[in-house]
Amino acid sequence: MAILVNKESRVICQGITGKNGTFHSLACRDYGTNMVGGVTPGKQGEYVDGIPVFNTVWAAVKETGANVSLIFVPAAHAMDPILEAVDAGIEVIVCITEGIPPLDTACALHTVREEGRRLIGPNTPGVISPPERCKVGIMPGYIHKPGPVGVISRSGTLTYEVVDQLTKAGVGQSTCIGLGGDPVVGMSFVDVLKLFKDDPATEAVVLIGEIGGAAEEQAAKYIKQEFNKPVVAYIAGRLAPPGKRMGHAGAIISGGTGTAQEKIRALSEAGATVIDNLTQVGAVMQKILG
Amino acid sequence: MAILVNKESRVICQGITGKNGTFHSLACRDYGTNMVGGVTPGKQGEYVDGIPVFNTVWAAVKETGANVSLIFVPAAHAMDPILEAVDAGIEVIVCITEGIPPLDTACALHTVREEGRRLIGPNTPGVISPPERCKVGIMPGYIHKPGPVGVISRSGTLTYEVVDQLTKAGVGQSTCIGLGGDPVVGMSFVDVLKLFKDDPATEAVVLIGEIGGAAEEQAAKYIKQEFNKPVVAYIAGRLAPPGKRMGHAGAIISGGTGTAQEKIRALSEAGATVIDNLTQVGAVMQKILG
Amino acid sequence: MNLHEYQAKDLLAARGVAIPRGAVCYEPLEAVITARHLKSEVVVLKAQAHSGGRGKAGGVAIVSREDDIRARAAAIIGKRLVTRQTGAQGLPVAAILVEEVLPVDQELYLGVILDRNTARVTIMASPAGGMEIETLAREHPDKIFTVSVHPFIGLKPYQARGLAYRLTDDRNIAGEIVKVITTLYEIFVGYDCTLTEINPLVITGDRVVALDAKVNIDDHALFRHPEMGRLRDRTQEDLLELSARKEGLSYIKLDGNIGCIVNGAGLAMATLDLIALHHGAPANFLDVGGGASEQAIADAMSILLEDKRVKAVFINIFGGILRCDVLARGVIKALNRYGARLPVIARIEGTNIDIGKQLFEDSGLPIQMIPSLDEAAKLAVEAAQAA
Amino acid sequence: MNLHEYQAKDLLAARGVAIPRGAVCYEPLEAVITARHLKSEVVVLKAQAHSGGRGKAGGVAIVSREDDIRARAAAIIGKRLVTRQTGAQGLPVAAILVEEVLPVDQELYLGVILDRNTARVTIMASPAGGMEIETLAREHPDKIFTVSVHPFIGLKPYQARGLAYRLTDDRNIAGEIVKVITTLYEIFVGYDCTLTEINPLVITGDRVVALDAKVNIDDHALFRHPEMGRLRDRTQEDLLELSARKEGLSYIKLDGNIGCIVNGAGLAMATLDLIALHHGAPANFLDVGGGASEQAIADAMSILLEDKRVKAVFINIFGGILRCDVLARGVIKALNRYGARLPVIARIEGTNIDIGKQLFEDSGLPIQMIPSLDEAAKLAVEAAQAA
Repeated sequence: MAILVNKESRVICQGITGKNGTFHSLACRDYGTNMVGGVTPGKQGEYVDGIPVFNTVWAAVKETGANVSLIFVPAAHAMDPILEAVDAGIEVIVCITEGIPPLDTACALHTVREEGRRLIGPNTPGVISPPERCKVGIMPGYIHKPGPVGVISRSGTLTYEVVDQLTKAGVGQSTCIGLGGDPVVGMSFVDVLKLFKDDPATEAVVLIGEIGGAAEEQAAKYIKQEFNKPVVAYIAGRLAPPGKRMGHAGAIISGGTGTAQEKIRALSEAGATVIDNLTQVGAVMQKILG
Repeated sequence: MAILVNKESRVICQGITGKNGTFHSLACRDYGTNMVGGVTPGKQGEYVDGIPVFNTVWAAVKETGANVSLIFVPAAHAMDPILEAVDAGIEVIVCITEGIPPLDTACALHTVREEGRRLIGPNTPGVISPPERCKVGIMPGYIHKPGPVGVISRSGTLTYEVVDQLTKAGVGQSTCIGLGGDPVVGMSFVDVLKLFKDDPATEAVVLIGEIGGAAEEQAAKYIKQEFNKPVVAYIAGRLAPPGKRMGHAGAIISGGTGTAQEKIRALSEAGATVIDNLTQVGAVMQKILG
Repeated sequence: MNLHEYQAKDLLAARGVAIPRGAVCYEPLEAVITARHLKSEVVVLKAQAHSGGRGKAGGVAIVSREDDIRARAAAIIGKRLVTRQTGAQGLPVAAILVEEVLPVDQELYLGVILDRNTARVTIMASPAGGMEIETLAREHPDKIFTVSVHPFIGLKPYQARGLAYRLTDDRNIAGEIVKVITTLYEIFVGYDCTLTEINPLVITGDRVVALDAKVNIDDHALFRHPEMGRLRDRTQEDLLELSARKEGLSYIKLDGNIGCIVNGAGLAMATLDLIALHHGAPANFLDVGGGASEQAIADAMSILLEDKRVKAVFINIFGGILRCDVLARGVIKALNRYGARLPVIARIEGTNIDIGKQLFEDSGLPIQMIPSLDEAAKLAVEAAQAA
Repeated sequence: MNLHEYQAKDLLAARGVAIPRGAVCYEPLEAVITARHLKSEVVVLKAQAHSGGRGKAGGVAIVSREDDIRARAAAIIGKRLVTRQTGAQGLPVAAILVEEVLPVDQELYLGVILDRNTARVTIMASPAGGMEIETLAREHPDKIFTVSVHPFIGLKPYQARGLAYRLTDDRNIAGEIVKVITTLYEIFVGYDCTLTEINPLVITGDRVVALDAKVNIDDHALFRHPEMGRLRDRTQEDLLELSARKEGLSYIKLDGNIGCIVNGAGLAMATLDLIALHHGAPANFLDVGGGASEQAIADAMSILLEDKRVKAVFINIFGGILRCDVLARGVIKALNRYGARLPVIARIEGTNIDIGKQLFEDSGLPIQMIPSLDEAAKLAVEAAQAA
């Protein structure tokens, strides 16, 4: 078992005929993902290396039974495909697009939540479950290895770094999720922790946070009150100056809140093992799992 | 017991300092209604014959524990007070105002339903429960009499006519509800029938329909499938020409649907006693109740 | 309130929807000149009147270059158009729309309404345009596709796209249809319409063109669209209905001879039904409303008394907000002015009933007060038949 | 992107919100003339720079008619303003806003933000204006009132009214505040802001006036507000940061001497932290992003090589979308252009790692490749200290 996606997932790609859409749809399929279709208006009847293209998500769902969607569309129009996916009944929506205006994300997210669906991202590498050979995202599949550790992160390459350490230390992963680097994203640390809690395939969790917002503090509160598996945490951005946006739209310290120090304190108090040196995450987790 | 309102209801009036608001707030109180306050922005601290006025529904609810609101505000701005009432936690909203643009009502109704509240109207005489001495509306209280018959209607004076007949025939009423004469209204026949079904105080129901829409047909379907108490029905508008709006914004036959004949057939087939002659409703109900 | 076809098309064209080339013409000669300028082998002359079924009623003529366009136009302009919707007296036609005739590859249907059940704006589209939506709904319900618009979110591009790709597989045509759907929706919500419709929307080559259009606006929302109010064509409405509306009354002319005054639309409809049940024929529907003043009642009464067809007046009032004394004063005022030439049967009940009765009795006018509604209706029918 | 106070006030004033009379002045003499025209006993001179805390840093001067306004203005215009937010080098001040000083009955706070938790626009109001919202939140959390706006419904009048009546009991003042709240919200959503704020909004007699205003716009949404992009004042931004942004890079200058190139914001932040852990000091944050081209990498490298403070370069790349061979080519290109005057420590991993390594080796450039991230960081710190 895995959370969010698994080998039964029927995945489509919205924007499949674009350069990124095509490249990553095929990369996902190569990894093992059950890519059942793609959507590009006006291209119904075409195929992308054997993957059928539909005009609408509605048509794709009807013909393929899709329940997961990977979205690659320009930031200026990204709200519409998210709403289309929800309307067509897609359960898990992974939005890779970066640079979506946050008010658009907020609108789309309202509908996603109202309809009880899951949005991962935007501005995320996506989600991957190595034991299920299912990857819905843009992460390099080969660095992953099946195993018992869940990984949650707000960042892309930082996640790869940690996953690589885990794999090299012989520690595999159950599911790895990038929440996305924007100020407003779909799933939060707490949302994912709740899933990991009930996931028998996950024995421990790596939580990779960063400055900005209060998502890590909320995770700490949840870990303290409800979470029952070991958590190793790392928070990026201790050197960040207040008021400067550190690349990610979300990574900004404002008005003395959202600092790395606050997040580290909250997680430590919640019982998480907080690592100062990023390069030690793999080793520490290896030790914890014994 | 009664449905929707009862002697425990704590009622406020939005627009209480206006002419109609004042007149009917006092008339409701005279009938026995527990009028706990009113709302007119900028008039907090004033009193309308002893009823305290608040700036906002929020303040009124906080100070009085109100759970029912009677709305008298101009049609051009009626969406806002409905949403305000919902936001402040009011459970039953009675909107008397007529002439609200239907798209505004549709918007407000969406929020009312989303939040699980009840909207009666707009363009309704309101609701009255004689056994509870609770009247939230503009109907003449004195024609009513406590008893076992529930009355549901899309029309105002037509309801009074029927209630008057019932009372003169010695048949009292449990609760009488005007759904409102607009094309889009809050509660439907079916919504109210569901409440009457579970209401031990109601033994039989008078349903007063009219041309336009399909609410009576839906009521017929519900009566056939689920409703277990005698229903006496009357449908107004058999002479109405297609395409002409008969006073009520809702009363228009369009495209061959919404005719009185269709509604009468549906209700008869559902087992309701459909009366041709309006003036016989009281007598027929008297007979049914034996 | 309804717009004329040419007004509806103007709204569409101003927002970029293609319509046939053409112009509205008020004189036959204008039609001739317009037809010549169009440089089209065939042109269509369409009567501008607020009714469906214009074609079957002779209101639409397809004429070729060789035809006597002036005579064909003169046969429509200035005449009354009688369709199955207008009643025997028909509607005056002051103008015709003269348009090019386009080759048609496919006829589509697009319509926007407010669905009462869901309380949502609903967009209907069909690849089988040209026939009326009611016919379509009856005969080909599987060929009508709909999307329901969230009241706060509004129409999203994917919804319009979803409909467009049910009508065509062509990407460019679909893109054009998306624009038309979006425009039709925007007009609907922008002007608080009860209906916006393009039927047919035709595919002609690589273009989509609105061959006919309907825009009906909700009277209750006209206050926020004064520019639309100015498009109202009063010649298309009954004069009595117009003057009643000016007084805040709701009046509809019917074919009978019993003038009715009632308060409340439901009770008014029920009163007509009751008269019919006693084999009488009402001359009108007239709802004086809840808050009518003495003057409004007098005006309502005057409308009946001025109507030559009316042989008896039936007053049915259940006083609630409207008090019976106010009613009585208004009735007496009108009767005193016009003279009591007709039998008046009154059944009044409710608020201040005693004062109302007393006022009638004291007036010395020949008003018959009957407490039973059924009896009163019967008597009104008899009085009208006796006259 | 931030607007200047005067630009923010212009947006408010154009929508009917009252602001003090005054004008923006670029020369001391202009300030003197403006002050005279204002016919106010006392005027205020406010440095226009993108920083809070201008008052405490000497950027705001209240001057009376008798003062030497020209000298006071000259002390601000053309100087650099150093506040606790700007860092030691401060920000250039090209202009001052010269305004009348109004009698103040009460200072209020109004602010609009996007709440990350609820993903809703949230409006904050407080009767205790004048102090910063963070101070207010810490010291008087009970004096901040908020409403959360439904993303599709938008701000409704009752919500603005609800806030206004928490600030005042006066009906007219409340009405004015409702207008200001509505305007501030409309600017926020209309221009995709990250913050709109009026602090303080003052009650003066029967009016409410915005004494200060902040409007910050989300860079990600500037594409749909080109007219706002034109208001950007590039003098308020670091030159290197600006040129990096032009290349699609995300660069922030820091105070140390180790130049960093990383892909991904999270890994870039973590790299800075790692350097600090080894007692080094990074000269910058530089995220080349996921899809950087060879040229973008060369540009990023050039930015570091041109920075005189940089004593060593640390490259930390985890190739995903960005391939290690592309990276290597870009780095080599820049080093060949600028000469290899600095030690370069590279830790590369991920996609096409072997080609990347080979390219570095073949280049003959003195690039030290260290597989262990921890070791590499340590070495970079040592190299910078040795230089």
